[in-house]
Amino acid sequence: MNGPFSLRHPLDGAVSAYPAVNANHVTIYPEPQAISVCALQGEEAAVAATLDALAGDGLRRVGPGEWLLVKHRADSALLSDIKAKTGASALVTDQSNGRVILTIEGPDCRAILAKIVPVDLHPDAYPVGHSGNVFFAHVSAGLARIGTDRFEISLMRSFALFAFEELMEMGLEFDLTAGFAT
Amino acid sequence: MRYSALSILRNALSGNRGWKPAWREPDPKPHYDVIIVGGGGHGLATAYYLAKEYGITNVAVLEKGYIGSGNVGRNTTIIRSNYILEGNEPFYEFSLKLWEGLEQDFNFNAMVSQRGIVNLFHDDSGRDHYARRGNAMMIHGVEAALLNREQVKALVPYLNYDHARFPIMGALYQKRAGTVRHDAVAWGYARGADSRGVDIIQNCEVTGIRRDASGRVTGVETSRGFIGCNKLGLAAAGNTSTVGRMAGLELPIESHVLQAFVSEGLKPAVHHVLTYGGGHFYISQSDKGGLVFGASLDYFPSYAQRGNLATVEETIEEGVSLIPGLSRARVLRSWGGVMDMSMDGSPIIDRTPIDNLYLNCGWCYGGFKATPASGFTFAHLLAKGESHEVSRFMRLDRFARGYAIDEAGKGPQPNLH
Amino acid sequence: MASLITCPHCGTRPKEEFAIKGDASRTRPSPAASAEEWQKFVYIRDNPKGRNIEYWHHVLGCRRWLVVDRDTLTHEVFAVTDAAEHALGRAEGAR
Amino acid sequence: MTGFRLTSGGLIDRSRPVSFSFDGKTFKGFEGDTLASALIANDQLLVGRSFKYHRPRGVLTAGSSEPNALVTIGTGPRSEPNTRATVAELYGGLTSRSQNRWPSLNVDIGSLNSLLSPFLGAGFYYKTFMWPKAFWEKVYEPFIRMAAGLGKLTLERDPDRYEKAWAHCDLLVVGAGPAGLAAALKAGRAGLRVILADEDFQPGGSLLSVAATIGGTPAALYAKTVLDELKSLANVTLMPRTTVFGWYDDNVFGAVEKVQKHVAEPSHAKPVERLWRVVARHAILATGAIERPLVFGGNDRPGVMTASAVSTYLNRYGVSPGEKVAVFTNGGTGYRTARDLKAAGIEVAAIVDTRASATDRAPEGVRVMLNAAIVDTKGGKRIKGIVVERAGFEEEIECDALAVSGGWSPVIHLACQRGAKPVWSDEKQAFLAPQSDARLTVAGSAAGLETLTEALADGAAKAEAVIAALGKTAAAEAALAVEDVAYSRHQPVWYVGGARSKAFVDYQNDVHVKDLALAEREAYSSIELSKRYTTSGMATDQGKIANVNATGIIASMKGVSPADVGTTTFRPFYTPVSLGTIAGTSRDRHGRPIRRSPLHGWAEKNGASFVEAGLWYRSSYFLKAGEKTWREACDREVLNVRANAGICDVSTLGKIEIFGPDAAEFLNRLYCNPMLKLPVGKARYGLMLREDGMVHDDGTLSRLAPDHFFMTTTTSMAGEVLSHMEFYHQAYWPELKLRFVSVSDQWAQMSIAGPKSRAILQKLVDADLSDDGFPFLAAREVRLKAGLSVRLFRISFSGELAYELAVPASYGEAVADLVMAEGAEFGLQPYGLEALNVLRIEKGHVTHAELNGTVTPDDAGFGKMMGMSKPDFVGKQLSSRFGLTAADRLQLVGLKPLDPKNEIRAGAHLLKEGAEPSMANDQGIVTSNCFSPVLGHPVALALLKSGRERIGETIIVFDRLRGDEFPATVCSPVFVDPDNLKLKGAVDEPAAPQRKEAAE
Repeated sequence: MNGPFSLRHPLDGAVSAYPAVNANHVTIYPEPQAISVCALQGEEAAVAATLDALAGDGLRRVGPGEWLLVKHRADSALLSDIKAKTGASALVTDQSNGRVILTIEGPDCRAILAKIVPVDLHPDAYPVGHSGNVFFAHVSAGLARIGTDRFEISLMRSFALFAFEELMEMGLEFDLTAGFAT
Repeated sequence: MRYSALSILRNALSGNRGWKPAWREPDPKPHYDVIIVGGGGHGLATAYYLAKEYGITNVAVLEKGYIGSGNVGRNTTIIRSNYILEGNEPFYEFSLKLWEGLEQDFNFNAMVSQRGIVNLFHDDSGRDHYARRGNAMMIHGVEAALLNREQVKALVPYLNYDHARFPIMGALYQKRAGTVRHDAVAWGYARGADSRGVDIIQNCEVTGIRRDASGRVTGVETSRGFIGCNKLGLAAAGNTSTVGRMAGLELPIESHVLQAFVSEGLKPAVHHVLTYGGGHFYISQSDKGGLVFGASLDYFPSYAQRGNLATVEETIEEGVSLIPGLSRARVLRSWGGVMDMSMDGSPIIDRTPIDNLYLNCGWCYGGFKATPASGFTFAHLLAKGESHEVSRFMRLDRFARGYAIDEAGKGPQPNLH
Repeated sequence: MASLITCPHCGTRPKEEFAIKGDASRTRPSPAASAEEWQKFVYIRDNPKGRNIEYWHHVLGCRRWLVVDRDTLTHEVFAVTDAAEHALGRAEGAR
Repeated sequence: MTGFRLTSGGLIDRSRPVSFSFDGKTFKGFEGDTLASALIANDQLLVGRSFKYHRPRGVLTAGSSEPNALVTIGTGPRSEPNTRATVAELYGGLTSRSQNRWPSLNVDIGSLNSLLSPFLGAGFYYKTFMWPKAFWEKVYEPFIRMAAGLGKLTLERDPDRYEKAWAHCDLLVVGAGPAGLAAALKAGRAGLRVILADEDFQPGGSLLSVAATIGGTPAALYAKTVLDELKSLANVTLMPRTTVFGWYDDNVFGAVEKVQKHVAEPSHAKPVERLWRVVARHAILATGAIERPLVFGGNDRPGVMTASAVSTYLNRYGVSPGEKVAVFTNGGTGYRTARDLKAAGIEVAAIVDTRASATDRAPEGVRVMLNAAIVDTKGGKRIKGIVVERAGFEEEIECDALAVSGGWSPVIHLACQRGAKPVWSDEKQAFLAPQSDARLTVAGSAAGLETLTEALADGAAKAEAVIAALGKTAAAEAALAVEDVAYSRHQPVWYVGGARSKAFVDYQNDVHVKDLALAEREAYSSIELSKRYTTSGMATDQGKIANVNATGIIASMKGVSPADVGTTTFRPFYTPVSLGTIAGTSRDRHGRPIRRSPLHGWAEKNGASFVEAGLWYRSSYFLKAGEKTWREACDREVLNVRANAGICDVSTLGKIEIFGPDAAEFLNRLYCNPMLKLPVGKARYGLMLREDGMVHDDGTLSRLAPDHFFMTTTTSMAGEVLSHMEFYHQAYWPELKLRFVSVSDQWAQMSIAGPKSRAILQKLVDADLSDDGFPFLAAREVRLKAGLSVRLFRISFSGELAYELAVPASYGEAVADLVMAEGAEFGLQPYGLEALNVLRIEKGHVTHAELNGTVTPDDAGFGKMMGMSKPDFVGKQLSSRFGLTAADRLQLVGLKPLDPKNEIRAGAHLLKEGAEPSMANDQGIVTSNCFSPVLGHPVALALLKSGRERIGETIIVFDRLRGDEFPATVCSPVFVDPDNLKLKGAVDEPAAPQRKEAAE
């Protein structure tokens, strides 16, 4: 699709310090799909319905009438599909290159995130399926709880290495490791 | 009673029982030539200069709490005259000159310490900005120096030269800048004004401004009754809008909280006033040993005299970024002052559209260093009815006319100045 | 309130996520309004010691502008509304 | 030997001895000791020197209110000045030093100050050191500074790590004493999310030091039982070693946890300290009470301690400060200490009680002196005896330690940090915290309760109220029986009369009673003025020991109640917090977030030097072999762009997509120039103003479809422009139907500029790039032949034929590599920010160096671009103010030095020839400058008064700051290709965008 061009990931090289996969682990998705959808005023409900049908469990809330669809593997058909189905009712932009998608999982992932994120991540306050943009090591990031002990983080590409380094430092005491998904 | 080495000696030998009150605690008279609202640094300085320079002694300073209970008792004590614009630089230089002779003038040691200010820059645009500032100072005849990295290193060797997020490139240096023992400024002016006949009336809150049929101000209602006056000067800092509203004034002022901090007492370590160009952090060390520092506003309008933990963190993050060796020092106390932030970051010393009502406000977070000049020029305005040479740009109508004095170029959003 | 703001879209969030613009009590005048009205809109602030409405931007969250109804002395927050809703409501009220 | 370790008892672990050092001497202690208890056990009662008079001082307390026992712990970069020995957990290898003494603790020259004390009363320095004037900074101040201060900060880089974290709970309980434990247990059993924080390394509070039983169990054991149960509850978090230092708005608390302060070599995997921000729905302060010393002559002699401290050292640490201990009290708890002493087998020299009668029971055989007072103490660097006065008779009593009890001050600091004023209770003889917020209550002795029974019940009751408020139910439980001796209340004695020597109020700052009297006499009579004049309460303990006594003394002097005097203001921090903890990881390179361009790796492998630009690292220049300075690289890069072509990373520009039927209308209102009729497939330069008429930002707008736009902003204003757009859309024009979103991170963007740029791109792009096929200002999606959809814009910042190519960020590096490969035959080279800046200055293009927030469009030469016929745009209305249209405004011009050797530098000012330097004569400023390799001499852009009328004038560049003053010629800001021939290629194209007049 994109010819002979090789991909450059902003966390290339940042994971070499973590050869193992420990109980607390960060998985980075090398080629995710991230699509921003902003519904025009009055179209929010219709767009939401369309997205619900298309996005499966990858629909992340951003703000009123605004979502980020996240897939851990590239799915470029999804972009054209959404564009076709929302038509003139929403601004749909590809952010697959602009976002770095990773997940953190393990028994201590909440304790680690408590050092990065100010939001209460107790399951009663932030249950599985919940998502939103949060303060994340001084920058904004999307945070979705995708399992009891598993969170998905979407970082702005330009800040990704900085935020990743902060995350890994906070994981030191819990032997946090990281690697690309294969 | 004049303070001197002899008076100390004499009193020491008599068990220090001979000292007289530094000021009287008079009851208000029914009428004064001039009433100043606000017994902070600016109000007390105004009264002092009215009496001393303009011979107007039938003056009252009304203070709702105790004197010096506002920002003069709650700041980071820095004095300097390193401004860019014609509306500011001559004023602050006038102020610095007054600081230089102040203690002998009012016979009170306020510990004016001209230890120099080092304004660090970290990139080309920062350097250009400070060069502009330094040249503005020099064009006005004020000494300034642009230091390169090596010169800064020689002067202040303990900064973060090796691991900084924003590398230190150099600094603008004003040697005559420094610090002053802030409370003593209020006390020195109060004592000096009192000895010249000014009534300093504490615990006297202004609750209303009385105007006659023609709209002229004739006096103030207070918690201690009505007090008449010929002229009313407001020097109420963060409370300016509240007092101004009593006379129907609509003002280009927003009140914000600025936090400041002091560390535990430490042996001398920081010998200058330092400002960080990669943020807003500034620091000096008091003669008593406390590191005194601060940074940005909390950004939300507030009258609460207390701040927020996030701002505490930002301030100290900047501090440790600039001076890694602060990491193991401990912060002892933080406090918040209410800043009268103006719409261009510069003050207002002017008449108002209301007869007999005069205004001194908009000091943002530069009010302390301005204290002598503010008092002097406000006294001039009150005495002569016209602006002093160095405060002639600090007009209330400058916004409507399009003559903002905007050093930072941030426009009409007070919390950005 | 200065530590936490309850965003109508995101829930309770710390101050760190917000940028604050200030006074929200004045509406932007019509282009035909007088010069004086425009100058007041841009430069004059009520600056009350007490209840005040302000624009806060949830800049690290949903990026919505909010109108925060709060007390400048106690820092108590009474209400937080989306700025667009506030503007539309205000336009509605003016009609 | 007097201070010593008891043969048994205490909660220390006698099986784990540890060795430590103080002032170079090695001592032994046990795990469970504090540094203070271990020093006392080794009879090291002299631990410090006071601030002003350098008087010898010993341990006064057993907790965080300690004013005297401040030492420096650790060495080198780990040395921590002013550490309270009374809360420093002992560990093997701990090294400590005394402070503020020279040459040694025993022999301190500074103590001569004591002899001068009549001259050094409160505020003496305000009255002297003024003559001669120059002496203050040269002589007096350096001397005072050296004498002042306590410990020494090494200013070395801290080798340890710090972290910060957030915690959330239903209930935060501060203090794990009897009330706190009861509250936490009640709430924990009811299922609340509870955090129990305690500053001590061993939770339990006073339970660890009292000889009482609860439910038949010794108090300390009872504490352990409760803690064990709390540990077993998943919904309860215990946080020992955690001091809650601040109560902030919305029930957010700041706390600091000592994670590795009790180890000699901290592990790198953990922080040494951690800052917690605790967001609590409710909080209970069970912070206990501090015992006040009595204020009497000689009350600062080492060996004088609060009575509760003596009890704590005996019962918790198994340490006695002396073999023969006297007690001085005005209330019942002094008797408790006498009993504790007796129980430990220590001789009680006497109980000196100021009251006329007492119901309290003295231990058998102990002499009680009622209606008596201590007027002096004997001894040098430690107490040897007391002088007791009773009914006009004096008696000297031998002792080697003195336990003093002056009453109790509830710890209400946190509850009063947000403006609430403490309320005086005549009944309790104490200041209490008012209820100022429903989400915070005070329990136990912090609320003024005096007995263990009351404290336990109060903690549970306060927790029950919280449980009910949260809609849960607490299990009913019977209260446990407490066996404790009852003690009578203290009768206030603020100042013990007849003092023979100084009676200290604030120990550390050496404020004694006469200082307070002097302040009163000199009209510093408000408590706040008195504090500021005398420095009472301003030491590192922030008045925990001094303040209530000072209030009482001032009240007595005035003849009023302490209620009328009040207190000074309580503010954070409850106890001092290290700056390192509050900074956390935000220091050094992580002092601020770092942004990296998607082309960062490309630039790196091409040899870029990077420069900080806001949060970004941008490529500044690309040194080639043989080049030594940035200027050499920059000149080459510029010339190569002008002659061949260059490629530059401009990914940092802000990029925003705007979509919707009202998008054009919205943008037309935001920009000062008209945008409604921008054709599809075209880009236009635009200026946004602030409402005050000053330029906010400039950039380009491209129309991708009738209802779809793509905007670029400057790098530095990217975030602010997005916020500005959101603000106007949401706050003012919500009826406009459109949405927009930042795509800044999605696209890598590169500028390919120079006469050969078209030829290079034509090799890559599957579209006709001729002037017909892709004219100047064309903007549209194209395909790379290698197979990738990209966006191409024919826009130019350099004045050359130029393009900006935007590609999905992940492919940026690969595409840039390809462009480099294909461009090699045309001489394509990378260029950086330095060259970019030279290119734009040569062409007279402005950046935020010129658009500095005080510049109007007209000042910058864009006056005619403004769409004044538009009904409205941001900034229109205020643009017509007199001051914004005055003829003498600063206007953009170019400058060339008369002597080409003179470098005109940004930041210089401008003066008329022959004019004296003065603010009134200031003609303007130089905003940007460079050496123009094309022209071969320096050039500059400037803002000059009425500048456009003054082209050709000779003006003086005033740069005295850098030793320069020389003449220059005012010229057009466009130094290179004023007719835009290069920009247009060979064909007749419209004028450069920023010079283009509003054509609509």
